[in-house]
Amino acid sequence: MQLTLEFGGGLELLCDSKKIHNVNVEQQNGEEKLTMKDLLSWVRTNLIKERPEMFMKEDTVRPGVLVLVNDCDWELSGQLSTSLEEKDVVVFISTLHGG
Amino acid sequence: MQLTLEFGGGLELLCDSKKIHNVNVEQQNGEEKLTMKDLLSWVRTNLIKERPEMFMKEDTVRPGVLVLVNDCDWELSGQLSTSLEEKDVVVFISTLHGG
Amino acid sequence: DGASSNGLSPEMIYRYSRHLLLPNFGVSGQQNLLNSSILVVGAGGLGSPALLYLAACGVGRLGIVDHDLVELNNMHRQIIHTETYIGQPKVKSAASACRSVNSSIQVVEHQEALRTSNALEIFSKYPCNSNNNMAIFFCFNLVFLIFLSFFILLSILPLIHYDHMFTIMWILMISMTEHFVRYDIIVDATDNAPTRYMISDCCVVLGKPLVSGAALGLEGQLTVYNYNGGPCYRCLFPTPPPTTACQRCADSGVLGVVPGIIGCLQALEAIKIAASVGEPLSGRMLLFDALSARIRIVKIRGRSLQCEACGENSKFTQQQFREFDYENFTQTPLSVSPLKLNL
Amino acid sequence: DGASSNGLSPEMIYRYSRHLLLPNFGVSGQQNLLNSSILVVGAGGLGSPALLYLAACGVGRLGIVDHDLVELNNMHRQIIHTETYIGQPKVKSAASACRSVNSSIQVVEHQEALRTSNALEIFSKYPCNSNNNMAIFFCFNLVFLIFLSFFILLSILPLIHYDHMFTIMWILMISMTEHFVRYDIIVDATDNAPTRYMISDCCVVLGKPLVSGAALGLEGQLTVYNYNGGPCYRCLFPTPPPTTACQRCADSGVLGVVPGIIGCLQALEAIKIAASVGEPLSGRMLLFDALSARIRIVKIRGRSLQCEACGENSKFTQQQFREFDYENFTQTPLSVSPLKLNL
Ligand SMILES: [Zn+2]
Ligand SMILES: [Zn+2]
Repeated sequence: MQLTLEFGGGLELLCDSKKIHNVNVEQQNGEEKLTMKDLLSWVRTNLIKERPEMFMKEDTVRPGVLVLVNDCDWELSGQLSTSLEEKDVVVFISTLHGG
Repeated sequence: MQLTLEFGGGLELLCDSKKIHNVNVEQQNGEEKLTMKDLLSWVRTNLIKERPEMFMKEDTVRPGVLVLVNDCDWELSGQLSTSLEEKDVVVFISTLHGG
Repeated sequence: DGASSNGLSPEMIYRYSRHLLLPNFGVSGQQNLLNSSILVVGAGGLGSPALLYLAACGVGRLGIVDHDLVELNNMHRQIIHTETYIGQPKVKSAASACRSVNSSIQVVEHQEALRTSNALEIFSKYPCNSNNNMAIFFCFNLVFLIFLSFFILLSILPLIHYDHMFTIMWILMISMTEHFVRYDIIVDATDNAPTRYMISDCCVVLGKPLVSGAALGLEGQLTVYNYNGGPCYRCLFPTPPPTTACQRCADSGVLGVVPGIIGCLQALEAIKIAASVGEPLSGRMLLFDALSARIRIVKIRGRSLQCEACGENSKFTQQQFREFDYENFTQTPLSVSPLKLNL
Repeated sequence: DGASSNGLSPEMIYRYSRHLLLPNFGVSGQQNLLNSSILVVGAGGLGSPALLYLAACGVGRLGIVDHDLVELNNMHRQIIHTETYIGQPKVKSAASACRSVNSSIQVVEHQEALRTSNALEIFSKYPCNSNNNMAIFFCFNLVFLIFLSFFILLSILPLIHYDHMFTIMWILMISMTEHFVRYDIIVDATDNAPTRYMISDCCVVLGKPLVSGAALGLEGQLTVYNYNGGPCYRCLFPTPPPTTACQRCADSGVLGVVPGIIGCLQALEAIKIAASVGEPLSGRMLLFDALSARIRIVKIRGRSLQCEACGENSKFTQQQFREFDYENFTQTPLSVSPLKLNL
C-alpha cells in the first residue's frame, strides 16, 4: 500500500532528518486491511533510526504527538483502529512549546 | 457532476459575496466530458449576478484572473480544454495589487 | 467630545478608515475591537508582532505579562524591542512601543511571571494593589464613579417609580463590574510547556477563549482553544510530553521570522474573536513549515468529555487551579535561564 | 577586531545565537545573510513587518524605497511607523526603526518614487549623487579602495609573473564591482499594478529574484518571481487587468494584520533566498483568506517562452525598460492620492 508519511515538530530527527517519506507498506499475515496500529509498528521497525521512546510509548505514540490521517486528527477516525487506504497521507507531529 | 467552485480576490462580489459554491453541473448536448470552457459558460449563466465583464472577456476569464483546477494553474492542464472530473475543486481568483 | 452618531470620534474615523471601509468588518467590527480587552502573555518572539498589531488595530485595552529583561540575543526576532531597552523589562519596552504606535488605547503592564497565585487575578480582575500608575488611576476613577452613582441615585429618587429602582441599580452594578472584568481574550505567546498548561486551565476556569501559538526552529503551530465549545489544551494533550521533547528556542534555536508569522496569525485570530467576524481557528490547527513553505490547516478533535479541565464531569475549580503544581506535572520549571552557546 | 574563525564577531555570535543553533541554518546561513543585500520597495503595510524582520535577522545591507509621508490612517497597519513620525517621510521613519532594532547593519534610504528613470540605478548601482550620508561615506571608501589597489599593484609589480597580472586585475575589478552591485534580492511591497509590472520587468532585465506580496481587504497573495528559471510577473499576467479590477487599500480597505502576515512571509522568502536554505515559493503561490483562516499553496505555470519580458525571443533591454510607459500600459497612475472617506 502506497502511503505518504510526514514527520514534523522535531520527530523528523528520529528518521534521518527527512520529513516526507513515500513508503510502500505491505499488510502482514495476509490481513486485508492496514490499521494505524500496524502502521505504527511498521514505522518503528523501518523508519525510526534512534530514540524510539521519543516516538512511541507502549503501543501508541508518546504524549505530545498529534497524528493526522488525511489532515484529520486520528481521534476522529478511531485512533489505533483507523484503517488506511491507498495513497493516504499520515502526519506525525510533535507539539511545539517555544516562542 | 459535483464540483466545488471558489471565488476570491474580489470575484466573490460578482456572485452574492459567497466564496464557496458546491454545485452540480450537467454535461450539455449529451457530451461525455465537461471542459473548463463548458464550466465557464455555466458559471457565467448560473452564478455571476452582476458585471460579467469583471469575470470574463470573450470566451475566457478576463486578464488578472488565475484559474486553479485542484490547486494547479489551468495553464498546466490545458486552459479552456482542461477536462473536469467528479469532485474537482476549481478556484477563480483575482490578483491583488494592494499593500 | 466630537463623537459622531456611530460612536467614533473624527480622529478614530480617520485612524481606522481602512477598517471602516471593509464590507466584512466596518463600523461594527471596529466598535467591537475598541470595546474589547486582550491579554498577551509573553512579550517575546510571538508577543512582539501580536502586540504591535493588536495595538495598531485599536483593541480597547491591551495587557502584557512578562517578567524578563530585554537581551541582545532577543533582538533577532523580538522586533518590538529596540537596542536602547536592552537590560530593561520587556513589559516596559513593549508597552512603550504599543503606545507609540497607538496612543489612543489603554496599555496595561503586568511586570511579573505568570503563576497560579496571580493568573486568575491578572486574567479576570482589576488589581487595585498593582504598582501600575494606570491601575491606580482607574481605581480612583472607580471610587469616583461609585460616589457619583449614589449621588445621582439619591437626587432622582423622588422622581422614579419603585419598580425602576432595581433596573437602575442593576445597570449601575453592571457598569461598575465592567471595571473589574479584565480581559475578554487571552493570547498565549509563552515558551514552555508548564505555562501553556497553566494558561489553558486558567482560561477554562474563567471561560475565556485562548489564542495559542508556538514556534521552534523552522516550524510553527497555531490554534484557538476553549472557544465556543471547542477543545482546550488538555483535550488535545491530556498527558504532558516527556521533558526531552520540550525544546525551547533558547536551546534549539529559531529562525526569527517564524514566530513573527505565527504571532501575526495570533493577532488575526484574536481580532476575529474580538470583532466577531469570520471563523476563528477553533477545532482546527495550522501547521507551518518555513523551509518548504508548506502550510497545513488540519481538523482536530473537539472538546473531550473526559478532559480533566473542561470535561463533563470535571470539577476543576479556581481553588484547584491555585493549588495545581504545573512544574511537577510537566517535570519542567516555569522559567529557566538559557544555555550558553559555544561556537 | 575580535572576529572569530567563522567570520562572526562575539557580538554577532551573541545577537544571532538562535539562528546559529539551527541545524538547517547555522553559521553558513547567517554568514550568507550578513553578506546579502535586499531592497524593499514600499514602506507601508507589507514593507513594515518585512523591513523589521529583515533588519533584525541581520541582512547586511537593507534598502528602502518610498516617497510617501507617514499619515495617521497608515498607523492601523504600518507598525514600523510611530505617531511621532506623522508628516515625515516613511523612508526616514522606517530606516530609523530598522536601525533601532539592529544598529550593526547598513540601512540605505531611497526617498523617491520608483520610476523607469531611476529603477535600474536603485536596484543595481551605487548612487554617488545620493543625499544619503552612508552613500557618501561608501563613495569615499570606494575611491580610497581604488587608490589603494593601484598602489599595491604597482608595489608588487616587479615580483609577479605577467600571466598573473590579469588574474589580479580581474579580482580587483570584481571586488570593486561589489561596491556598485547594489541589491541581490528585491521585495515588492507596493500597492498598485503599474509599479508591480515595472518592478518585475526591472528584475528580469537585471536578473534579480523578486519576492512579491499583495494584500487587500481580508485576503493576501505571495509568490517569488524570476527565481532560478521560474516565471516572472508578466508570465502570469501578460495582459494588465481592467482598471476597475485594481482596487487599492485606500479605496477598498484592508484589515491591518493581513498585510502584516504577508509581509512577514515575504521576509521569510527573502531570507531563504539570501541564506540559501529551503525551497523558495517559486512556481507556487500562497493564497490567504483571513476570514475563514484558509491558506492554499497552489502550483502555478513556469516561465513562458512567449513572455514579453523574460521569454526566449524577448529582447526587453534596459533601454526599452527606461522607455516603457507603465501608466499607459495599465491605464493606472503610478501613485494617486487616496479617496476621502465619508461616514
Ligand atoms: Zn479540555
Ligand atoms: Zn516572464
